[in-house]
Amino acid sequence: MENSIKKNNEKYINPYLGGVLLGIVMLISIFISGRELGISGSVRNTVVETAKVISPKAAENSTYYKKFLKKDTSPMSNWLDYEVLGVFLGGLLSGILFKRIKKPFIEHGKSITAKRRLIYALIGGILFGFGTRLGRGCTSGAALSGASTFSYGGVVVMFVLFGSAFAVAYFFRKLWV
Amino acid sequence: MNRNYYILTAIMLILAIGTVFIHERKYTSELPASELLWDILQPSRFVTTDQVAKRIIEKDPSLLLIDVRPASEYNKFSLPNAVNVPFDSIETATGQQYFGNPGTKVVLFGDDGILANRVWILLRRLDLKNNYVMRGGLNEWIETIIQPKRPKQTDPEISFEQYNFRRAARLYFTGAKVVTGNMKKEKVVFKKRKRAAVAAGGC
Amino acid sequence: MNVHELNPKKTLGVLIVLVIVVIIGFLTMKPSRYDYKLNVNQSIQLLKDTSEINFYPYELVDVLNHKNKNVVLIDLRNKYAFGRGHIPGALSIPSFDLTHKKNLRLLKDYKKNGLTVVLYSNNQLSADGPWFFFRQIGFNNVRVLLGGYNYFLKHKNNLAATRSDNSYIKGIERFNYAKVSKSSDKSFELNQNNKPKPVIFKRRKREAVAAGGC
Amino acid sequence: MGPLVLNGFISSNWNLLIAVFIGMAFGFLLESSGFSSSRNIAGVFYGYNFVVIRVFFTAVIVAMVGLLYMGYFGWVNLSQIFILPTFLPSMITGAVIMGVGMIIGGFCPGTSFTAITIGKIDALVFAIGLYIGIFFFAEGYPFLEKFYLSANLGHVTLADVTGISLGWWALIFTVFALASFWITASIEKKVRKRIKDYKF
Repeated sequence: MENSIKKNNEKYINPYLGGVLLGIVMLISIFISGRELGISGSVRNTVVETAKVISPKAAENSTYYKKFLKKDTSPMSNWLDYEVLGVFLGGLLSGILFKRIKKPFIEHGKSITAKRRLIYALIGGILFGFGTRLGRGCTSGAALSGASTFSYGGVVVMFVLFGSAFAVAYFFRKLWV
Repeated sequence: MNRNYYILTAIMLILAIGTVFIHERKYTSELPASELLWDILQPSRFVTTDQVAKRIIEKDPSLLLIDVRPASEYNKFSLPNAVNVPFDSIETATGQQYFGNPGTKVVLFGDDGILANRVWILLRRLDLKNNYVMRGGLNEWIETIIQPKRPKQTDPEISFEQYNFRRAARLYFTGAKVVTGNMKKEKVVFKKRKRAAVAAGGC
Repeated sequence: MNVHELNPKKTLGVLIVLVIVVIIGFLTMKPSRYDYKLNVNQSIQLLKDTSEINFYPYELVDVLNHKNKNVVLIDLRNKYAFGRGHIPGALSIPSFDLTHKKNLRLLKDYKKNGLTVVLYSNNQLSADGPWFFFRQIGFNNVRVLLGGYNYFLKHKNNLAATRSDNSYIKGIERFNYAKVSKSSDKSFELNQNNKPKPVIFKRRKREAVAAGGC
Repeated sequence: MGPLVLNGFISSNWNLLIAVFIGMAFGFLLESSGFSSSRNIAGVFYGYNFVVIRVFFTAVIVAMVGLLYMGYFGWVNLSQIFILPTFLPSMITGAVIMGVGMIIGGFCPGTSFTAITIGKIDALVFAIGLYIGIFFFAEGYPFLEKFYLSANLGHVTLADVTGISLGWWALIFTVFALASFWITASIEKKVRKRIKDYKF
C-alpha cells in the first residue's frame, strides 16, 4: 500500500517546486511583456469571434461585443490567445512526459455517476464563465496574476473565491469525497 | 517532516523580510535623474536657424515648430505654422499631444535658446523624445534669416553659400508671405498619445 | 504520505538560484545617489520666478572683492579652457564630472553651509542645463551666471557698470519681430552695404524680465 | 529596462511567440503539479489535498517578492506593468459565483484546458460551460452594465488603498502563506487517515 501511494505520488512534481517555478514564469512574463497570465480572456475572445461570424450585425450592436471588436486590430489583444495555445501545448507536453495521457475518460467521485459528473461540470463551467466576466478574470488572470502584482481587486477576488468555495463545499461533498 | 522544508521556509521568509527594507522606486515613467544630466550635456538637440528655415521652405511634413513663449507674444509674431505651447503648459493635456509622436520632429524655440532649452530638459525628463531646440531662438532668426549680414571678402566660400541661402530664405519668409498669405493656417491635429506604454492585460 | 515528508531538493535548488539572482541584482545595481526633488510642475513654477535663479555679472564685483564670501564659483568648462583663463577664485568642475561622488559631496557640503553655488560656462546656455538639473535634484542654492565667461572677459574691468547693460539678458525680444519680418526688399538692399542694422531695443525693466520667465 | 516589449527591446511580433512559450510553461506547470485532476483541486475544500493552496500561494509570494526586487534593481519599470483594475461590487459577486462554479465543476479555466489535453471529457464539458457562461454574460450585459462598471477604483494596488508599503504586504502574504503550508500539512495528515480509499 505504502509503495503504490509513493509511486502514484511521484507522478506529480513537488507542489512547492511547481509554485516557485510558476512564480518565476510570471516574473519572466512581466519582465518581457509587462503582464501576467490569463485564460478566460481568450475564451471571451472566442465568444466574441463566434458572435462576429454568426451574426456580425448583432455583434456590432451589442454593447459588450463592441468593446472587444474594436481592439482586434492591435496585436496585444491576441496575446492571451497565443498564451492559451501555449497552455494546451504545455499541458500536452507534461502529459506525454509523465505518461498521463489516456483515452478520453471521465474522472468522477465514487458516489456519483459519470453522467451526473458531466452535468455538474457543465453547470460549474457556466457559473465560472459568468463569474469570470464579472470578476474581470479567472483564478489565473484575476486571483493569481492580480494578487501577485498587488492589485487590490486581485487580492479581493483571490480570498473571496476561495472563501466562497469553502462556504459551499459542504453541500457538494458528495461530488468529491 | 523533512529538514529541507525548514530551510525553504527560512529562505522565503528572509527574502520577504528583505523587501520591507528595500525602498520602493517611485512609480513614475520619468527618465531616471542619473541619466538626465548626461542627456543635457549632449549637444545633438540644437539645430541652427538655417536648418529650420530649410525645413520650412522644403515643407517637411515631419517638422513641428513649437513656440514656448507666452500666448501674448505668440499672437504678435511667430514662425510660419508654429504652434504655441507656453512653457508652463507643457504638462497639460493640450501641451502633451504635440510631444513624443513618432515620426515628428519637434523644434522648440523662444526669444533665445534659454527657455526652449529648459523646456527641452523638462520634456526629456518626461521621457519624450524627438525634440530639438532652435539655437538662438527668434532673435537669431531675425539676425540670420531676416537680416543676414553679407560676409567679408576674406570669409571662406561656405559663408557666401550660406549668405545666398539666407537671402533666398529671406525672400521666402518676407516677400513670399504675400503669396501664401491667404492660405489658411492649418492646425495640425495629433492623435492623443498615451503618456507611457502600460501593458494591456486582464484575463 | 504527506508532502512534507518528501525531500524538496529541486525546490531548494530553484529557490537558491532565485536567491543568487537577487544577490547578483544587489551587486550589479547602480546606486542612485540623487533623485528628483522637484516634480515637473514645481520645476515649471521655478522658471516663472527668475529673481533667485540668476546671478548677474555685476554681482561678481563683491565676490571678487571678497566682500561676499557666501558665493562659490564653479567653472564648467574643460580643464584646458580653465587653465587658459577663468574668473578668479573659481573652482573647476567640468560639466561631465558634476555628478561624480566627490563633487556631489562637495556640492552637498556647500548647500549645508548655506553657500550659493554659481555655475558658469562660456555662455549662459551651456551652464543653464546643468543648473536646471541641479535645481531639479534639490540643490536650491545653485544659480547660473548670466552672460557666462565670454561676457565676463569683455567687461572684466567695468563689471559694476554692467548693471545698466542688458545685452546679456536672455528671454527678451531684441527686435520687433513682426515689423522686421515685414520689411520690404528695399531696406534689405540697404543692409547689404554692411550698414549697422536698425536694431530695435525693447527696453524693459528688470522686473518685467523676471515676469516674462527668462 | 523591462518590460522588454514596451521599451522596444523586443518587437511586438516576437511578443506573441513569447506568449506561446510562457503559456507552455504555465500549462506544463499546471499539469505537472496535478491541477489537471478535478479531485485534486476540489480536495483543498475537503482537507484531503492541499496541492492547490501550495502551488497557488507559493507562486503568489515568489512573484510578489520577485517583483519588488526586480523593481528595486531597475530591471522592470513597475509603472508600466498591468495592474488589474478594481471594481469591488462586481468583482466580489463574480468571485462568489466563481467559487461556487469551482466546487461544482471541479476546475478553473486554466486547469480545465490542461485537463483536456490529457483526455478528460469532464474538463471539455467544463470548458464548453465556460463558453456558454461568457455568452450568457455578453447577452445579459445591457442589464449588468451599470453594476459591472460601478465603483471603479482604477488600477490600484494594495499600497494605494491601505497606505502600507508593498514590501510589508509582501511580508504579510509570505508569512500567511508559509503558515498556511505548515497548518495544511498537519490537517492533510489527519484527514487522509480517515479517507482510506482515495489514492493520492
